[in-house]
Amino acid sequence: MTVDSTAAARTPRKRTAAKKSAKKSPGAGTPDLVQLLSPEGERVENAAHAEYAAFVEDITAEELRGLYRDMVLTRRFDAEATSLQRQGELGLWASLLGQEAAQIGSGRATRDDDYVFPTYREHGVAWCRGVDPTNLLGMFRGVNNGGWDPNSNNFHLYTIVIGSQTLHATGYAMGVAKDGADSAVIAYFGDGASSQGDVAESFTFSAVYNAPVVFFCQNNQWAISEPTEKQTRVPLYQRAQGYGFPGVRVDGNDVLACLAVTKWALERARRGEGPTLVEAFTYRMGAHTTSDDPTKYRADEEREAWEAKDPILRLRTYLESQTDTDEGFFAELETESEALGLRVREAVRAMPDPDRMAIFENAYADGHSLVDEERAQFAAYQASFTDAEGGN
Amino acid sequence: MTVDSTAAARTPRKRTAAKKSAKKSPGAGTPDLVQLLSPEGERVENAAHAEYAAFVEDITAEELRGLYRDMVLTRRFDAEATSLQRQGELGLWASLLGQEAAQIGSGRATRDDDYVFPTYREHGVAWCRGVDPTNLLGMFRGVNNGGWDPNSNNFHLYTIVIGSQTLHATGYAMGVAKDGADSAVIAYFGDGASSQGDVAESFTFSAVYNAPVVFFCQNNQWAISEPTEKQTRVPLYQRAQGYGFPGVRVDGNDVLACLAVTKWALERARRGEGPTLVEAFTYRMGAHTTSDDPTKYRADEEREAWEAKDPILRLRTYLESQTDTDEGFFAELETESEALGLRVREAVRAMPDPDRMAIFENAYADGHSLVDEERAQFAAYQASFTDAEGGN
Amino acid sequence: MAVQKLPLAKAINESLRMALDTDPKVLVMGEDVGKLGGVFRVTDGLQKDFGEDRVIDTPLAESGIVGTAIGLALRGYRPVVEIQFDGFVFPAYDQIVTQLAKMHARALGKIKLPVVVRIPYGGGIGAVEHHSESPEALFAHVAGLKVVSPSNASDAYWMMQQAIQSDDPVIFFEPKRRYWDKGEVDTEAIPGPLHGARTVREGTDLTLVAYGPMVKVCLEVAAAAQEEGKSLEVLDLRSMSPIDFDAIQKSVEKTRRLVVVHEAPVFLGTGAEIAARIAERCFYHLEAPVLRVGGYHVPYPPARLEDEYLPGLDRVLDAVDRSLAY
Amino acid sequence: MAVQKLPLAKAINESLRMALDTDPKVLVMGEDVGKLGGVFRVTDGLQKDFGEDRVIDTPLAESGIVGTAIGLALRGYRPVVEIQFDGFVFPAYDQIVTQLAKMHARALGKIKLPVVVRIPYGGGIGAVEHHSESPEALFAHVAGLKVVSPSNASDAYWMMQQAIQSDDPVIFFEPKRRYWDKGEVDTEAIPGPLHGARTVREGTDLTLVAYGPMVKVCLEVAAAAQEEGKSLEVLDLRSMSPIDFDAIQKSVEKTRRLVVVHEAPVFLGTGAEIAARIAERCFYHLEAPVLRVGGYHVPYPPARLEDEYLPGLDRVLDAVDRSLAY
Ligand SMILES: Cc1ncc(C[n+]2csc(CCOP(=O)(O)OP(=O)(O)O)c2C)c(N)n1
Ligand SMILES: Cc1ncc(C[n+]2csc(CCOP(=O)(O)OP(=O)(O)O)c2C)c(N)n1
Ligand SMILES: [Mg+2]
Ligand SMILES: [Mg+2]
Repeated sequence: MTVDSTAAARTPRKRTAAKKSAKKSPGAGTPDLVQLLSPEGERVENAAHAEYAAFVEDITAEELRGLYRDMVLTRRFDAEATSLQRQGELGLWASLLGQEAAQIGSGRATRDDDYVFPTYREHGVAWCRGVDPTNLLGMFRGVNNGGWDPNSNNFHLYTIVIGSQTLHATGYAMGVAKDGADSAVIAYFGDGASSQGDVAESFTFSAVYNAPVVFFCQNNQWAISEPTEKQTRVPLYQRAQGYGFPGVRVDGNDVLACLAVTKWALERARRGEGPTLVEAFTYRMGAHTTSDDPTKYRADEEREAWEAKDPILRLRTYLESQTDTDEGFFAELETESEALGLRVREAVRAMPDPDRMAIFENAYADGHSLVDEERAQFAAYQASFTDAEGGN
Repeated sequence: MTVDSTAAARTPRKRTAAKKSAKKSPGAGTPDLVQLLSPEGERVENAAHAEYAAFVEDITAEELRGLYRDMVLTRRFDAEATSLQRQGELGLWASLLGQEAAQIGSGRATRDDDYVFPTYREHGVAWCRGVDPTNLLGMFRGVNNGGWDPNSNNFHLYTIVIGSQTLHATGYAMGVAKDGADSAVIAYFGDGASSQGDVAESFTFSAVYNAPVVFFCQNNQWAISEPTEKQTRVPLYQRAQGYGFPGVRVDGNDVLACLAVTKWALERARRGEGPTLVEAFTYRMGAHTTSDDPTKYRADEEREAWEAKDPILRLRTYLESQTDTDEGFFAELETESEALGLRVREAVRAMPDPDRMAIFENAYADGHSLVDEERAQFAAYQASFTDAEGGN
Repeated sequence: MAVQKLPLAKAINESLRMALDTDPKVLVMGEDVGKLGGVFRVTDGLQKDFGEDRVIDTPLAESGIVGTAIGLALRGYRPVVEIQFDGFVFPAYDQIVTQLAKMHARALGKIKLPVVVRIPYGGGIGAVEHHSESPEALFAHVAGLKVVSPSNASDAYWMMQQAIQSDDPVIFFEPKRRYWDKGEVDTEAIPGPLHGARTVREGTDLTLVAYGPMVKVCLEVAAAAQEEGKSLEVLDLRSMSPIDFDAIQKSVEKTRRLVVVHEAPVFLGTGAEIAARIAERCFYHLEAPVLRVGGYHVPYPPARLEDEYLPGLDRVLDAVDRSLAY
Repeated sequence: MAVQKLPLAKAINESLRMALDTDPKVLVMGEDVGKLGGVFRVTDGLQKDFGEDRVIDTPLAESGIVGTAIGLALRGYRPVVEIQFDGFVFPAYDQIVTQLAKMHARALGKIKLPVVVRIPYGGGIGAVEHHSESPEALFAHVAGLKVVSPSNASDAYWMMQQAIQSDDPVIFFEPKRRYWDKGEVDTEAIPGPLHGARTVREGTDLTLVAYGPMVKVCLEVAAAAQEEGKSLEVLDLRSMSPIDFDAIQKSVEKTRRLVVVHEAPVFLGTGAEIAARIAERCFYHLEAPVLRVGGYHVPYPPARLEDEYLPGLDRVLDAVDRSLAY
C-alpha cells in the first residue's frame, strides 16, 4: 500500500503548504457549498449562508478547541487502528482519514437524545457520542460483529450492507414522531451508497411520513475505486429536492460549517419539518480499507491537493490566528493523543478471543430448538477431544 | 364491485357534461403541466410548451382520427376483457380505463425500432406496437405468464413485480447505445412504482451511462387503494432532476400532449442526450383490477370529476369541431369496435388450455437434469391413470 | 363469547385487533392495509378503529417496509408487516436476511427485533404470476428468523398472538387459499407452543407431515386411505423454523413410514431437511425411504396448470402407496 | 502454451479474457471491476485491454447491476456480473429470483438470458461480517437458475467458459479462500459437462461429497483416513443445480456410506437434498444414514470463531467415523 496514512495521520503542524493549492478546490467553487472556514483557516462571511452560520454564531474559543481536540484524537485513534491492522492485531480497518471535520462537526451537532445510524467508518461520530473507541475495534479484530450496546449512547451498530441503515434510521425517526418526542435521528452514508435502492426508499418514506431524520452523506468522492461520477452526474445534495425536502452541500472539511448545517437540519427535524439531506463534500485521504490499494485507481496528486485542505490544519490555523489558543494547548493535546494511542493499543492486545460456545449465543432472543441441539452436539464434540486428551 | 367500467367503456357520445366540471382539474392548475388539448377539446397555445408542441405541429386530421380510433378500440378491447373476466373467461383483468390517451399518445410516439417495457396495464401501448390484443389475455386467463414474443414487436412481456422492468429497460438502452443504434427505449411504470428502489436505481444507471431511455410514469393517482400522497409529497416528475435529467409533467388525458412530449423525449434519447422522465397525469377510472373494490377507499365524486376529462371525449370534441371528421367515421368506428369485441371474445373462448406437460417446458433453455427426471416421473404418473382407465 | 366460528382470515384479523388493543406498541403496516383492509381484507376495519398512526399504509416498496419496521422495532415498537403476496417479498429479502435476521446477534443480544412479517402464500386460487408461490425454505434456511404457518383458524389466531409476542423476528406464512375456511376459535384457550407440531389425526401405518394449505389435503388423503384400510397419522408441522423433529420422530418410530407434503418445490424444500434428519434419527425404524410430494423444479405454472403442479389427493395417495409398497 | 499453472483467481481472469476476446457480446460488469480489477483482482487488466465499454464499473447497487444485465441480455449481450461478496447479493435477490430465473419461462422460451452472476463465497479468510457466507442453497432452490462452483483452477477456467456459453442464467460461486491456490490449466483441453460431478479420489469404504472450498478439505480427510486404513472416495459435486445424483448414487452403491460437506448451514443446505434423495435412491444400499457436516444454524460468526464454525479436517473425520460406526 503506497498511501502512508499513519504519516498523514499525525497531528498536523502549521504548514505553509495550505495556501499553495487552495486554488484547486473541487466543490468549493460551487456557489451552493456552505463554508464558514476557508482552507486557509479564515472565517468566510456569506450572506446566503447566514441561516446556517447563526447556529455557530456564539461559539467560544473553548468550544472550538473542543472540536479541534475531537478531530485530533479521532485521527490519532484512527492512525493507531491502521497500524494495529498492519501489526496483525486487526483483520481490517476502514480509516476516516480526511473526514474528521464532517464527522466531528455533525456528531457534535447531535443531542444526547438524538439517535445515530452510522456506516462502518464513523469513528469520529462514535467518539462524539461517547462510545469507547476500543469498542469499535472488536468487529475489525474479528471478535464480534458489533461490540457495543446501541442504546447506551444512542449510536447504532456499524452497518456493512451499504445503505440499509438509512431505512432503519427512517423507521426509528417515524417512531420518534409517533412518541411525540422532540429528538431527531441522523443517518450516515457515503457517495457510493447513494445509488442503493434502500437509500432512495428511505427518502420516500421519510418524506411521506415527514420523519425527523437527517441524511448525512459524506461524499468522500470515492466508493472504493469508483469516483462519484459512477454514481451520479449531478451533485448529490440535489437528490433531495425530487423527494420534496431540502438538500444542502457543506464543505466537509470545515468542521464549523458541518456543525452549523447539521444543527440546522436537526432543528428542522425537531420542529416537525421533516427530513433533510446534507452532503458533506470531503475526501477520503487514505485507502478504502487496509485491504485496498488506491494507487491502482487514483493519482497521488489528487490526494496531495486535498491534504492542503486538511480539516485539522484549517481549524488549527484559525485557532492560532484568531483565538487566544496557546502552544500549551497543542502540546497537551499531543500528550493526550499519545496516551489515547497507547490505551487503544493495549486494550486491543488485551482483547480476549471469544469463547467458542459464543457461536451459539444470540442467534435468537427466545431460543431455537435446532440451535440448542447443535450447541449440545458441538459441546459434546469438543468434549470428546478433552476427554481424549485427558486419557478418558 | 360498484364501478361499472363496461358502461363507462362504451365509445363516448358527445357529452355536455364535459364543460361542467372542467374547473375541478387537479394537476391542470400546475403551470408545469403540458397540455395541448383542453378538457373541453380546444387547442391550448402555451409559448412555454412550444418545444413540445412542435412535435405535433403538422399532425393531420387523418392522423388525429387514427389516434382517436386507437383509443376507442383500446377501450373497447379493455371493456370486453373486463366483461370476459366477469363471465369467468379470465381470472383477472387490469383495466386501462381512463389512461387511453397516455398510452396511445406515448405508444404512437415510438418508432418500430424502439423498444418498450410495459407494466401489466399497457394494453393501449401494446395495441400501438401491433401486438395482437388477444395475446395479452393469455396471462389473465391463466394459460401462460406472457404469451407473446417480445422481439416480434419490440414490446417486452408484462411485468408484475412492480418497478423491476425499469432496470431491464435501462440495461436494454445501455445495449442500444453500445450498438451505436439510434433507437430508444421506453419504460412504463405507475405512481406507486415510483417508490420502489429499482426505479431509483434505474434513474441512477441511466443517468450515469446516459442511456437512451424514457421513463414514462402514468400517474393515475392510485396504487390500488393508496393515493399518490402515500408515495411522494411533491409532483413525481420532479424526481428526475435530482438524478440529473429532465422531468416533464404532461396531461395524461390529452393524447396530443402525450404524443408530443414522448416524441420529444425519445428524440432526446436518440440524440444521445440521455434519459427523461415523463409523468403523465391521468386517472384510473376503473377498479385497480377486477378483484378490487374501489368504493372501499375512494369517493365516487372523484371519478365523476375525471369522467369529464375523458381522453376520448376530448379528442372527439376536437375532431368534430375543428376538423372535417364526419359522422360516418364515428359510425364506422363503432362497427369496427364491435367487431373487435366479438373477435376478442371468440378468440378467448377458443383459447385451449395448455397441455399439462407444458409445466416442464421452458424452465431452462439448455435443459436441466432434475426437470427431465421430474417430467419423466410426471408422465409416468399420468400414464398410470390412463393405463388404469384403459384397463391395463 | 370466547368461542367463535371464524374464517381463517378473520381469525388473523381478530388476533391483530387483540394485539393492537392490548399493546400500544403494536403496529400494522404494509401496502393497502388501511382503508382497503388489505387485498384479502385481513386488516379490515383496523385502521378505522386504531387510526392511521397504528395501521399504516406504506409506500409501495417492500425493502422500505421491512427496513423501517426494523427501525420502529429499535425504537420499541412491535410492527406487524404485511407483504401483499408471496412473490413480492423478494425486494425485502436483503433487509430480512442481512438485517432483520442478524441484528440481534450483531448486537450480542443487546437489541431485539420483534417484527412479524406476514406473507399470504401458496397457490390454488387461480392467480397470475408471483401470487401463488411458497418460498418458506428461503427463510427457514436463514438463521435468526423463525418461520411458521397456521393451517386453521384457531392456530391462525393463536400463532399470530405468539408471533407478535416473540422477541425474535417471525416470518408468518398465511395459507391464502384457506383464508375463507371456517374454524372454531377459542380466544380464551391456552395455546400450545408456537413451534410445536400437532398430531391432527392419529394413525399407525404411515405418517404424513404437512403444514399450511396442505394439512387439509393430507386429512383428506388419510380419510380416503382409511377407506382402503390404511391408517395414516397426520402431523401439522406449524413451524418450519425450528422444526419439531421430536414430534415427527415419535410418530415415525410408531408408523415407520413418512411422507412429507408441501406446495413448495421438492428440491431443497423443507421436506428435504425433514427427510434428511428423520432418515438419520430413525435409521433403524424406517421401512421405506422418506418420500416427498411437492412442487416441481419449474417456475410456478400459469393458473390453468396449477392443479397439475400442486400436490393433491391423488399425488399424495400415490406417494403413500409407494411408501407402503416398500 | 496451452498448459499453465495458475492461481484459481487468475484462471477465472484468463477465462474472462478469453470470452471477451472471442465474443464481442460478452461484457464484464460490477463494482470496482474496472481499474481496480475487483477487490480480488479477478478482473485485473481486463478494462485496460477491452475498454470501459466492455468491462464496466457500475454504480453501487446490486439490484441495478443484475437488472441492467438482464436488459443487456435482452439486447443480445452476454453479461458476466460480479457481486463483490456473498453477503451483498441479497439486494439483487429479487431481480435474480423473480426476473432472471423466470423470464425465459415467462416468454415461453422466446427469449434467453445468458447472464452469469459471479459470487466470491465462503469463509476462512478472516473477514468482517457478510464477507464469508455460503448462500448457494438460496439459489439452488429457485427453478430457472443453474448454480455451480469450481474447486480448482482448471475447473474455474473451464466452468466459466461453459457458464458464459450457457443460454441459462448461471450463478457462479467462486471459493474465495482458494483464489490463491495454484493448479494446472490446460486451455486446450476438452472439458466435461458443466453440471457433472467428478470423482477426485477413488475409494471403497465411504463417499465424501463436497464442492468449492470443501473439496480440498475432503481430500485431506481422505488422506488422513487412508493412514488409518480407511478408503474414502471423494466426489467434487461442481454443480448444485442441477445436482449429478447419478454420480453420487453410483459411488454410494459402491461404498454404501455417504457424508456430505459444505460450509453453508446444514439446515436446508444442499446436503439436505442430497441426503434426502440418496436415502431414497440407495435405500437398500446404505449401511448408515447420510451424514452432513456444515455450518450451524447461527449467523456466520466473527472471524476469530470461524474455524470453529467451518467444517475442518477433524469435524469431517468425526462424521466419517460416525458413519463407519453404523
Ligand atoms: C450492498 C453492498 N454492496 C457492496 C459492498 C462492498 N463495499 C463496501 S464499502 C463499498 C464502497 C462504499 O462507498 P461509499 O458509500 O462512498 O462509502 P465510503 O467507503 O467511501 O465511506 C463497497 C462497494 C457492501 N458493503 N455492501
Ligand atoms: C413488488 C410488488 N409489490 C406489490 C405488488 C402488488 N401490487 C400490484 S399493482 C400494485 C399497485 C401499483 O400501483 P401503480 O404503480 O401506481 O400502478 P397502477 O396499478 O396504478 O397502474 C401493487 C401494490 C406487486 N405487483 N409487486
Ligand atoms: Mg465514498
Ligand atoms: Mg397508479
